[in-house]
Amino acid sequence: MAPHTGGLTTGAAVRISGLHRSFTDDRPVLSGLDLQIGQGEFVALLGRSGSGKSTLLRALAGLDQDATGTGDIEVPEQVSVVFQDSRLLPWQRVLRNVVLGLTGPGAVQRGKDALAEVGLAGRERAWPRELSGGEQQRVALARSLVREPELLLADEPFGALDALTRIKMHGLLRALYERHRPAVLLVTHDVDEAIVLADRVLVLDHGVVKTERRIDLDGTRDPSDPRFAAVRTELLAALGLAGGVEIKQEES
Amino acid sequence: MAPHTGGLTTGAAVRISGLHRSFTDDRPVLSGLDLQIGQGEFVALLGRSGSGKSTLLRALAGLDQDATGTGDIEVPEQVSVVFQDSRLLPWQRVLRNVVLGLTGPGAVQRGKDALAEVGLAGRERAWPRELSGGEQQRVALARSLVREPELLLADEPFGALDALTRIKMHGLLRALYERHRPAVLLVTHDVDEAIVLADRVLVLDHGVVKTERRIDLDGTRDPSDPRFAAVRTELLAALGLAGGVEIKQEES
Amino acid sequence: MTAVKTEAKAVVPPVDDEELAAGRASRPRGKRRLGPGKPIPLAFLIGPLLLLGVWAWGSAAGWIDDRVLTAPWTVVTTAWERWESGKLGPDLLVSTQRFALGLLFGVLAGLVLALVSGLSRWGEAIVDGPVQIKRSIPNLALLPLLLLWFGIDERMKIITIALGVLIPIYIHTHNGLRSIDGRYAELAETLRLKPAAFIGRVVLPGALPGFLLGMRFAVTSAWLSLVVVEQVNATSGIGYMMLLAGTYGQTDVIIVGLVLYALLGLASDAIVRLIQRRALTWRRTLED
Amino acid sequence: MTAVKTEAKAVVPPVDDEELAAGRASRPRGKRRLGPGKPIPLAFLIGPLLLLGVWAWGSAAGWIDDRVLTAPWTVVTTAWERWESGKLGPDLLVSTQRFALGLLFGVLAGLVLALVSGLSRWGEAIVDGPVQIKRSIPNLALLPLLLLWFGIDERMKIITIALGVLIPIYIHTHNGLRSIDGRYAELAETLRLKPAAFIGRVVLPGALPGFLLGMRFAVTSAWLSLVVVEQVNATSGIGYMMLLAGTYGQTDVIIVGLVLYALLGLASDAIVRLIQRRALTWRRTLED
Amino acid sequence: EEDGGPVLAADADLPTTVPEGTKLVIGDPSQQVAFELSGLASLLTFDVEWANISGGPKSAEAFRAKSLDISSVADIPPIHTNWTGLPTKIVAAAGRIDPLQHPIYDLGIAPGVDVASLEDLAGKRIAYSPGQAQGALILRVLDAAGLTQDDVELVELPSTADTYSNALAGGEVDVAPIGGTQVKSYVNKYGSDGATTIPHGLRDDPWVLYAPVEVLEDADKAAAIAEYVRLWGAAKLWTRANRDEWINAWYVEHEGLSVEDGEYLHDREGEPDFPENWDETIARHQETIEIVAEGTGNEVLDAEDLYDRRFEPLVAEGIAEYGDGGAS
Ligand SMILES: Nc1ncnc2c1ncn2[C@@H]1O[C@H](COP(=O)(O)OP(=O)(O)OP(=O)(O)O)[C@@H](O)[C@H]1O
Ligand SMILES: Nc1ncnc2c1ncn2[C@@H]1O[C@H](COP(=O)(O)OP(=O)(O)OP(=O)(O)O)[C@@H](O)[C@H]1O
Ligand SMILES: [Mg+2]
Ligand SMILES: [Mg+2]
Repeated sequence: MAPHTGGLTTGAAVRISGLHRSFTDDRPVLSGLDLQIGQGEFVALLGRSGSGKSTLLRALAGLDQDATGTGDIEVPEQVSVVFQDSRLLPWQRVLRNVVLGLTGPGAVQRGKDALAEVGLAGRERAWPRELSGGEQQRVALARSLVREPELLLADEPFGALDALTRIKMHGLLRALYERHRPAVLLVTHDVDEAIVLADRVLVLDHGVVKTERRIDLDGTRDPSDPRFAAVRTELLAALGLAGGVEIKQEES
Repeated sequence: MAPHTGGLTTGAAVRISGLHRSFTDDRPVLSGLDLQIGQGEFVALLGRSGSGKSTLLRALAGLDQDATGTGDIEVPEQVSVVFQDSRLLPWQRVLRNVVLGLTGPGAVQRGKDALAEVGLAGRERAWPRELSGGEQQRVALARSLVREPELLLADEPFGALDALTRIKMHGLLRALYERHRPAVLLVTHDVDEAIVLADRVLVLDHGVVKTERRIDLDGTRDPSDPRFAAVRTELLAALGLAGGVEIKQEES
Repeated sequence: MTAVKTEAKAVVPPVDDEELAAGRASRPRGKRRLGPGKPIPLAFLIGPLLLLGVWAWGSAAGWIDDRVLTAPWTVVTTAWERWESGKLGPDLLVSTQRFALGLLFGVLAGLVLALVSGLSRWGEAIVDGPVQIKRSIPNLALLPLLLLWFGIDERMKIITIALGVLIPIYIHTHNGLRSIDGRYAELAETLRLKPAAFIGRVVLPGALPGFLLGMRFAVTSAWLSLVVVEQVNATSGIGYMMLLAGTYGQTDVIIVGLVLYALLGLASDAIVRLIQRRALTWRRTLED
Repeated sequence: MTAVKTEAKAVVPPVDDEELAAGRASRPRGKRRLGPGKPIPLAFLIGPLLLLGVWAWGSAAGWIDDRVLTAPWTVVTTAWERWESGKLGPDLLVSTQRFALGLLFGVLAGLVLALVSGLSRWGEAIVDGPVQIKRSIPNLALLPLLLLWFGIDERMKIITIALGVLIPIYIHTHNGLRSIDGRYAELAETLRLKPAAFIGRVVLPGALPGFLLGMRFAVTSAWLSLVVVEQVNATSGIGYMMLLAGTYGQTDVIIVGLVLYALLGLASDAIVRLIQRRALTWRRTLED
Repeated sequence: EEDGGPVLAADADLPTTVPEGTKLVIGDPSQQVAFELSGLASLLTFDVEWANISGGPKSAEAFRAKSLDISSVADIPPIHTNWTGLPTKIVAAAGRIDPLQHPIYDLGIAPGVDVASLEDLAGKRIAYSPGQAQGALILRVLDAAGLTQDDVELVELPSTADTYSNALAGGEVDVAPIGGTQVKSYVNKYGSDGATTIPHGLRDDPWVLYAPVEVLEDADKAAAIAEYVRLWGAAKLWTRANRDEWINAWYVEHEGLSVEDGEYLHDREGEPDFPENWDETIARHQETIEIVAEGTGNEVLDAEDLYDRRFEPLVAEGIAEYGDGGAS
């Protein structure tokens, strides 16, 4: 059950073994999950809604005081989290939210640059509530871009973005990744996104990593590439969609 | 610029003409938007993040007191809104959130049924904060399912759902639609979703409806159908993605 | 590196120490670094006990003058004597009755006014000013007017207490109500909630945290009002007891009264905080 | 159906009326059905003016006994006489100084205690109980002890006012702090905020609404404390003026004092509310 | 207020019968107990409602609120009520036999302060509560010592609870008037530190019943007051004659003191004196008025106007009829 990364990276950045987590007595959310993420490895996590992806991320970030459970977790010191809700402090303006906790003379400039990168130049002094859903999400992204974590945990960071913006943000995330080479655990619902971005894709199901798929497409990852399509079909099947995306409109 | 629906439906459920809206002096969000939605028509709205989709929906729902602007809006009396944030009352348990404002003996049962339909049977007594992101979104969906609006405004109601759950929810929305035939305005970032569900797809850009596409695929709408792909390519182009979904991974 | 086992059942053994140097850390489950952290059991007793300790120690060591601040044991004896002789019990009972009635009416009136003023700008225009004025003027100075309007008997006492209670309830509920996130009002509007449902499902639960904070002030204010109202034509009650002890200079009885006030205040406050904790389970805050 | 033009510039003419019967409606922009609605300009004056009206009318018509509630014009005359004779001005000035100093120290102490007690369970265990006890005990009964500890001069007066101010500031800030959404603490933790940054960026701004509500109580409490402290070794101040008038039964001077209190209270409260509105622009609530 | 009776002119004779249904609210707590114990209460033919209100400020407030008809106070409050637009008149006056031996107040002297006689007050810090009886006493003491307010330092301080004892013991003031049990407890507590008391040597015994003129203008109430005043002295005498019963009922039961303190206070009070002729009383009152008027900057009243002499003979009549034996 427990997948182990091979020798791709020099050491493991994240090690989880035998992780159990539950909120209520009857139904565990994570039940004996084992996982290793190599240093500098980019892992995408898929899974049904409610399957425990956020729970796993929160456990890695040490934020699961609501839950009970056992298991060993090792993570690097510097962890950065992009929450599923964008979680901007409502009482701080956008720029302040981005540079929150950063010190040093360059902090503000770095924050401005990051905002510009996510397409929000000029909105530095807006309040979070004045932003559209996607803009808020991008601020949250900018907040993680200005940091240099050893582990980046991102919980559906692109969920509220349109296709073009999303692709731009993919680029930004890859750039950040290339720059510092953190280990990344990215939760997403978009299978294509997972395949395009990650080195390895995991599917969480019934509290454990049910499926694991190393993405060994070379260079350009083109969704129209048949190998890409094959991986997609495989992952969709793991998610419970036998024949890929299909819907009978008049069925109901 | 201003598209008018043809004689497909007997009358217009929504009429918007010359809608201007802006939050700050310099940059209008909507600038002279015209739109008609026929009774019983299902319209999908695409647009870049921050293009004003939510602003338009809020104007239709009468919730734009923050904005200034001019223009005429006509909407039916019974409007139901699925907000971009799922907007559950944190102090009401899930079931109470679903049946909020419903009266009559059957209300609670209808609420339970709706929760079961969105896959949350047994979670009636959970607090909203105890739900995962996707679960919260489904509760918000359930809340609109138990109502019988003449106009349904849905702002990215499926954004936080995985592929399989999303397809199930599509089915539920279609079922609701078939049952009462409300006019629907659905904001989404997923072009395929728009094509699968809607009678007509609009693309909002620079404050007006820039592109409008009637979906005349018959019966089953299969993404692998070449005509489907053609529509998709057309819409993606309108969204600024020239060659469909494409990303050079090593580009950055 | 020491892998912290979050509980005994951990499956994988701890890893070697070198990795610790590599800057890695393992996180125990849910240990908060910021924020107040886990509640200490019976913490609410520590402060008062500490105070009691200082008092007792100071009295015993002699640097608290017994003639000004009677020693705790003397206070206990005095209280016990008064209780035995049947003086304290009735005083307490009478005061508690006044407290309860005043609290009841004050809370009801405060709530109604807060709703009227919170939900309508005209209501606010009319109600808010007078309430602010009431709370700006000293109760003691108001007494003559209250005497005039409500006489010198029980009714006047209960009204005066209720007026004192009304203030924090009104202000806090009004403030809580007006602080409700506008998005929930939008929701209520799109769901076409009837005003009654809006009040019952959105306004009252949303203002509940504010109201409960108001209750914390209301209960102490109700006890404190006794000091003023029981100066007038009272023949029992702890306020009267203190007044009497004051005129005769019975320091020990005054301190008994103060301790009684402290206990009653602490107890009422604790009850409200308990209700607070129960009623606000839907929140996850720094408190939890 | 009448299409409501949301402003004059509307482009499309109204549509015919038949569609109205079909159950459709056009919505004017941003008109709220639920909630308090748009603010009325100068609304805060309406209530006090109404009160003044009733008072004036009652006095003129004779059903308010002039010996109990002096007529407004008499109050104005009395106030003017006292002002002219140079009595009121210095009283006000002295009181305002005491108010300002007491407020300053009280707010600072309350804030520090609230932070200590809000951010550490041990701090809370030690600080919270004594503060609750302080607020349960009548100020007047505490006077002998304060006298003893701080003497009878200016210092004691300012400390007493500060002690009164400390209470609402402490309770509200503590409550506001503990009510901060736990998600923001989580965020702060993952961002590895230093304690100072956590306090400065998360805790203080998050507790600001609570603190400001506390300030509303603090300012009135500071004015009211004057009634008690200016009984001791004071020869000026509005509390002293009221005390003297009270023992002599000078109704008109008492009413001048009450009106003064009302005005000072209203004004201070209005200032805090203005700050509230300014400082909390980041919120969108039912208020807006 | 309920309907009043017929108007009674200030110089008209007092009615002799009290009509059915007349009600009087009396603020005289210790006399209430005396009336009830002695059985004199049963002789009252009107509806009596006892209010636990006494002392100047509280009774004046209640008069203004029309919640009280008659109250028992020292000689200062009637002066203040008349100064502040609440006309009242005294309907009964009492004093003490041998008043200098049985003062209400003594002057408490702080430990270490050297004051043996009134002359030594010069330059001292003296607690002064304007408007209260203690305040007036200080003004009279200064007058008697030939000092003015400028010769001493008056520290304004309310005489609530044991504030004065504490202020003395804490060295905040040098001299303060203290009364009743406070004298005893002050010396007991701080005598070892050097705390002393000295007599002020003035008469502070005047004790009166007073009522608003408005009430006295109501013929029915005036009749009821006359009836009460008639029994007032007899009730007081009863308390002297029934020492133990009185101490127990009043000091111990009602006021919550120890028997010892009750005895101390009872004995300190001395025997009451009910002058049959008020001339001397009024003359002394006039002196007091003049001193207080000077100290507070008020106009001088004519003491004669403060008294309603129609009631002058009533107390003596009652005592003649009932002695100190109560109603039995
Ligand atoms: N605080 C909580 N109390 C009780 N149950 C909880 C709590 N938090 C999460 N859960 C439950 O645990 C399960 C896993 O939640 P989690 O948030 O990890 O799901 P997820 O995989 O992130 O789903 P989504 O894709 O919808 O965000 C869900 O069924 C959720 O209802
Ligand atoms: N209250 C506000 N104050 C100021 N600007 C606002 C406010 N609300 C929205 N805006 C701005 O108006 C523009 C349109 O916002 P809107 O929410 O309509 O975008 P959207 O199309 O829904 O985007 P998304 O897909 O990201 O949700 C954005 O640039 C946003 O920043
Ligand atoms: Mg999640
Ligand atoms: Mg939007």
